[in-house]
Amino acid sequence: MKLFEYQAKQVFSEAKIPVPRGITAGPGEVTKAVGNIGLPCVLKAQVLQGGRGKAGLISVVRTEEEAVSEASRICSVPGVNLLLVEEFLSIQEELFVSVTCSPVTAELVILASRYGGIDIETLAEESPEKLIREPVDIFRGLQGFQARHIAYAMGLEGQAAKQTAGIIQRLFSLYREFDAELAEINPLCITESGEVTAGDAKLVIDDSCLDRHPQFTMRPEHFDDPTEYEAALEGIPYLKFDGDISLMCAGAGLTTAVFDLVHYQGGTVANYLEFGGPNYRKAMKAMELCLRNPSKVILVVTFGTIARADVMAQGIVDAVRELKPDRPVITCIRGTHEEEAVEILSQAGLEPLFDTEEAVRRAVAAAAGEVHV
Amino acid sequence: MKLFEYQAKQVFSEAKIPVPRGITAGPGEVTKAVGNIGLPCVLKAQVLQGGRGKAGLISVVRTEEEAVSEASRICSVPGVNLLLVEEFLSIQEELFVSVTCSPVTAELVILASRYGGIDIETLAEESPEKLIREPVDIFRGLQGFQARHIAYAMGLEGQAAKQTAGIIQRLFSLYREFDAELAEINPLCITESGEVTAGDAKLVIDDSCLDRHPQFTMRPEHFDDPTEYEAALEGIPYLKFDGDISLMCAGAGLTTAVFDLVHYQGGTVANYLEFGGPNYRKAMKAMELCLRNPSKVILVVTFGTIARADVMAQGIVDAVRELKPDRPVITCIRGTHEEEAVEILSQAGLEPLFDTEEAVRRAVAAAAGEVHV
Amino acid sequence: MSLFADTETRVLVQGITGKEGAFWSTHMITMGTRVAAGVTPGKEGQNLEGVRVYHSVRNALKEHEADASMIFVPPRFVKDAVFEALDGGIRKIVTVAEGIPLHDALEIRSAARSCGAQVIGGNTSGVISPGKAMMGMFPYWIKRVYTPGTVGIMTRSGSLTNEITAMVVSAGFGVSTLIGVGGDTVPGTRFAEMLPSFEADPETEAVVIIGELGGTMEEEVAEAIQDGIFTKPVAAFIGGRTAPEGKRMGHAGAIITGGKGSVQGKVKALEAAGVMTADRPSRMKDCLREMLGGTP
Amino acid sequence: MSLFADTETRVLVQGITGKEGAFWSTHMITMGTRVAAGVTPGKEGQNLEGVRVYHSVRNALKEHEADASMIFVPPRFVKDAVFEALDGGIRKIVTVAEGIPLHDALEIRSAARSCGAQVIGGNTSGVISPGKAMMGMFPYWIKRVYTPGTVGIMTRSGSLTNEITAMVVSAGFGVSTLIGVGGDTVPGTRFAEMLPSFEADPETEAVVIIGELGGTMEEEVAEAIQDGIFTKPVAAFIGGRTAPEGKRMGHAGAIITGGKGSVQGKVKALEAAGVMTADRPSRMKDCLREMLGGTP
Repeated sequence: MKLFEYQAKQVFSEAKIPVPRGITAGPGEVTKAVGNIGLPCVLKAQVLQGGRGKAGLISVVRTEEEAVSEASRICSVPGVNLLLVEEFLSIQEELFVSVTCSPVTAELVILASRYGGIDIETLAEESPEKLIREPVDIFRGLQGFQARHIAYAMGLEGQAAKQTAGIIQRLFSLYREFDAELAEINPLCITESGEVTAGDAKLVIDDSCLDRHPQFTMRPEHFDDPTEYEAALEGIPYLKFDGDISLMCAGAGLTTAVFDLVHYQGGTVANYLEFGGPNYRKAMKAMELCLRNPSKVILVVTFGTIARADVMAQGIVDAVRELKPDRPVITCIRGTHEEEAVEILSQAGLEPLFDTEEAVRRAVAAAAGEVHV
Repeated sequence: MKLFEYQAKQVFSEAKIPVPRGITAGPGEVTKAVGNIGLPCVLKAQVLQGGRGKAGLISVVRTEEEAVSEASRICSVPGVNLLLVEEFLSIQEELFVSVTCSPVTAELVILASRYGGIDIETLAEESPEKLIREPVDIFRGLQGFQARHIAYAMGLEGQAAKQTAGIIQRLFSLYREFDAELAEINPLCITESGEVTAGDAKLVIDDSCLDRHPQFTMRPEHFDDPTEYEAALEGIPYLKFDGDISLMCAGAGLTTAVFDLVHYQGGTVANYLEFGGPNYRKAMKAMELCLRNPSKVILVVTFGTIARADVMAQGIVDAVRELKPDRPVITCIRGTHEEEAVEILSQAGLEPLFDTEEAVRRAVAAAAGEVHV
Repeated sequence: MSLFADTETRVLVQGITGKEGAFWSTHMITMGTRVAAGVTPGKEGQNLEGVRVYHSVRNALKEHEADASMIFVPPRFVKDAVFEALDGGIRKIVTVAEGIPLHDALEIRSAARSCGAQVIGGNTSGVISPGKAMMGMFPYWIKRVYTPGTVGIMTRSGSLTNEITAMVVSAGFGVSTLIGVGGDTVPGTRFAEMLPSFEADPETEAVVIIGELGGTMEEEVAEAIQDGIFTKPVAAFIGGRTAPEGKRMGHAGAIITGGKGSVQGKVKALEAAGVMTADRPSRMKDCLREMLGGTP
Repeated sequence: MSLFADTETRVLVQGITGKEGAFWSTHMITMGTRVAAGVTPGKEGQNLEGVRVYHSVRNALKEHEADASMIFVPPRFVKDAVFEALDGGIRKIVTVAEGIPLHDALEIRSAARSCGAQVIGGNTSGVISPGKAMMGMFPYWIKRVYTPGTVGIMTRSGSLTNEITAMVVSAGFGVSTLIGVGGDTVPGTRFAEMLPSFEADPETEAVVIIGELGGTMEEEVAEAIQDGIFTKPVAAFIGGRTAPEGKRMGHAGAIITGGKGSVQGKVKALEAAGVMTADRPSRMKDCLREMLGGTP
């Protein structure tokens, strides 16, 4: 789970990484927050997407009037409900530091650059020599000399080098403490007065470990769509699209394959939904989520091992009976106990298909209005 | 620094290792404490020495009268200023667990035994098969399976095994967190109701790291003698004995060697004092500490490198001038700048000796009343 | 002799008395896998289908020899179980749990590499050599999926594996060994690391890779082939060709950002290395027939 | 060629600009030690007696080659400095600081052993081969203590070392190499671990050990001799024969409890292995004369 900037900055601040003074404010609380922080100050939309600057979601304001008008402008953008009002920093230089891991070598890695404030993947591609990469042994942890090496390799000197090395060490510690996938500061600012301060803060916590950090709860703002949020609360992987076919398939791999097949076939997807693995007994909820979409057909494709075909078939039959879907349901349920599944589906009047590509063809046809089912 | 039982138990308790309910009480506070804990209860003298049971410094009391009389008996023992009043446990079994390190292999080691409550060194010698020894990689830390292995190897089962494994893991964590040299529970009690609880608690913190744990300050009770405490506050290694010769020597090795030589020569030592290393400029304080003793002679032996002989000689001369010792001072000061030292001592009327054994002979003779100096 | 586990492989099962552990251990035995002993702390003395249960790996290894360990414990306990197996000297480990913390996965991989052990998983169905041995959870009873043969399979998926394997079988082939490396960002073993074993395996004539968007495992396979490390024919199915950018579809590893880990990139790299790629499951049949000669 | 550092050994000094570092580095150079470069974070570009200073070991090693590192940093920073030297590929390290945290000492020893490095210290004067090279802090200018010769010395002490070495010299001998293993509970290198080097060193005819109460380093020497690992004559001085039980006299290691680590036990073990022991400094002269043939 990616934290909002204000959440990450609180974590960083508690870990003794300097951050600008700041207060969160809803649309109506901006005047008070600005009064508290002082002018000039910066208004920053608390949304998870990147590129907020280019999108006009960050604004430096110099008067109260400007603050109010900019706040209302930013908050009128869909998805923006909260601002971070921060002191304005006079910035001399922008650096980049991050802690992440390399799946290939299974090492923790510090990435850092003197040239921060920009898209770091572009930098990595265009000027890889400007990106410092320091692997860290996970058992021994980041050593002080490594943090210093990074700071000096960035070309820093004196207090800036010392402070940056310290920040890198603390960033590493919190990365470990918070079970993070990514901890990043971009830009890490050197102010005109020579202080090193986190201009932005990114912290992505391993979803497997969210229960260890109950202070961070999943919130609707983490999702593009309220149904995605609802599905996430149920533990059902769900993504909303604008097409016609609701997928209700088993497993990430198979669902993604079906997603492709629908497109190959000229169809469009209304939603991606994984109905399988730990969720194979949740047919009712899964179908309910599919029905939230104005889709034209529900396509069920599974090939389960633990996720028993008979249980899933029965779930679909029960859900159809209960929810009375206003659109066709196409079923291709295979795997463990598939003979029973065939029986269950047939008795309920649902045609049991065996071939995934055939099922997709039927769904696309049904979505196009061809009555085949 | 060894903590008192009540301090160690507080640390253990905060680390979620179960300890009996207990309150510390001075001699006048026992009635109140007993009222709070309930009867029967246990009175335990808070002193650092081992073998308190045999020495009569632990007492189970069943009535208030008994509590008062036992408390006053225990507190009348020299050095006992504080009691720990603890709930009485009905004990089924006594185990032993500890975390320490092996200097030879430089590994952390868990030692544990089903047969606790007794002197563990005796057990190690007489029945080594009853002592479980599990080395721990310092970088990876104690793994859960190791803690469980220890508990099962102790022959425990069910809840007792589970709880003991958990306690071992927490003991290991606090050992690391508190920069400990030793963390030990002996006995670790299994009560009649099957709970596993720390009957005693021993925690020795690395003296090099005391500043990281400022909640534990050195106190007079940590020392056999008030002068030892005063010396420790100055950072001067000092031990009091009952003999005639105050040693004021440089370095642990040389001071110990002189200590031996005094005894070989038929003399006795009034105090061991290391005047050297970081303390070589503290001649005044060192001599003051020596003069606290009713010794008959002060013997200065050094052979310094960084600890410059001239500085030490001048310090001795100044101290003699200032403190006007009522007993002879014998000086054998060698090493860096020893020529200047000779000059300084000679001018002040102190004979500069060069041979350690000769200096010791002179000191022993002087202590015996032979006027040689 | 199959490349990971065989009829002769003595398998320890950690977490054998758990619901999942007991169910699948029974299936492993039914399929012919030689389960030497089981481990569940606190359950020493019990037995499952004649397999004795011990408190710890060390206790089990006092009485039995084992060549491999199958771990059926909840995700938070996997790291400890792997470390316990390594401590016992076991160098082939399969772990299936979904939801192993990333930092644990890093420690597992680091510890395993430092002692030359092979950890397969987590978030996988495990390893199967149909007709010989199974370490994990496969519907081996569905013969149209798990028929013995000469095609090695490596996969990041679960259900999709059944789908693709069914195509392999319906094309007239069978499976030598199937290795589920799993869907985690940091799996214990990567595709390319298994290639030398498949190369050396006389029972494997060709390899099928079931990949997905995200990560670089497929690109590493292409590189290994280019470097001549692997010379047998390879076919690949990689789902997610039409997935939109920046959306996390499915597994932890399955996210594409800024063109990296895209299916297009993977397909390009693999095809450049001579790998045949199937854009839909049924095409896998054509790939295999072309590579291995057509059975109708 | 001396056994640890020689006139050819290129020595890096970590902490070269500190008060102690600068003072003793100058002395090291004066004595002839080849100081290749210095390291002090933040001081790159400075120089000391013509020796260039760098921010880091890595930076220094970009410009210079080094065979060994001398660490003059405060005790809390020693671990980091040792790890930095090891990271730079340096495998001979001397660290003198007193007060290295025990847990740091354990990490240092563990890390060093895992890459085959030799860390001498801390809480020691260091290493000296009189007339050739010095890594540490010795009053080499006192000729009645630091005269070149054929006696190797290993010691846990500081001032006492000067005392005993003076006896070696006054007996008519000199020092080949003196290794101060230091007075800490967990030193980087133990007496017995240096014995193979002294055995192989053609410049060393005999070894003197300066031990003390506590620990088991002296017993390990006795064992190595019994095992035939070391065959040259050995003499030992061990202080604390009259020390009372349970009192911690001096160094961290110097505590006797329950008969373990007692001087009596050490003397007994050493003598059983054929080591001559001196109960007072002056006796060391007799031991050496008897072992090596008397100079008057």
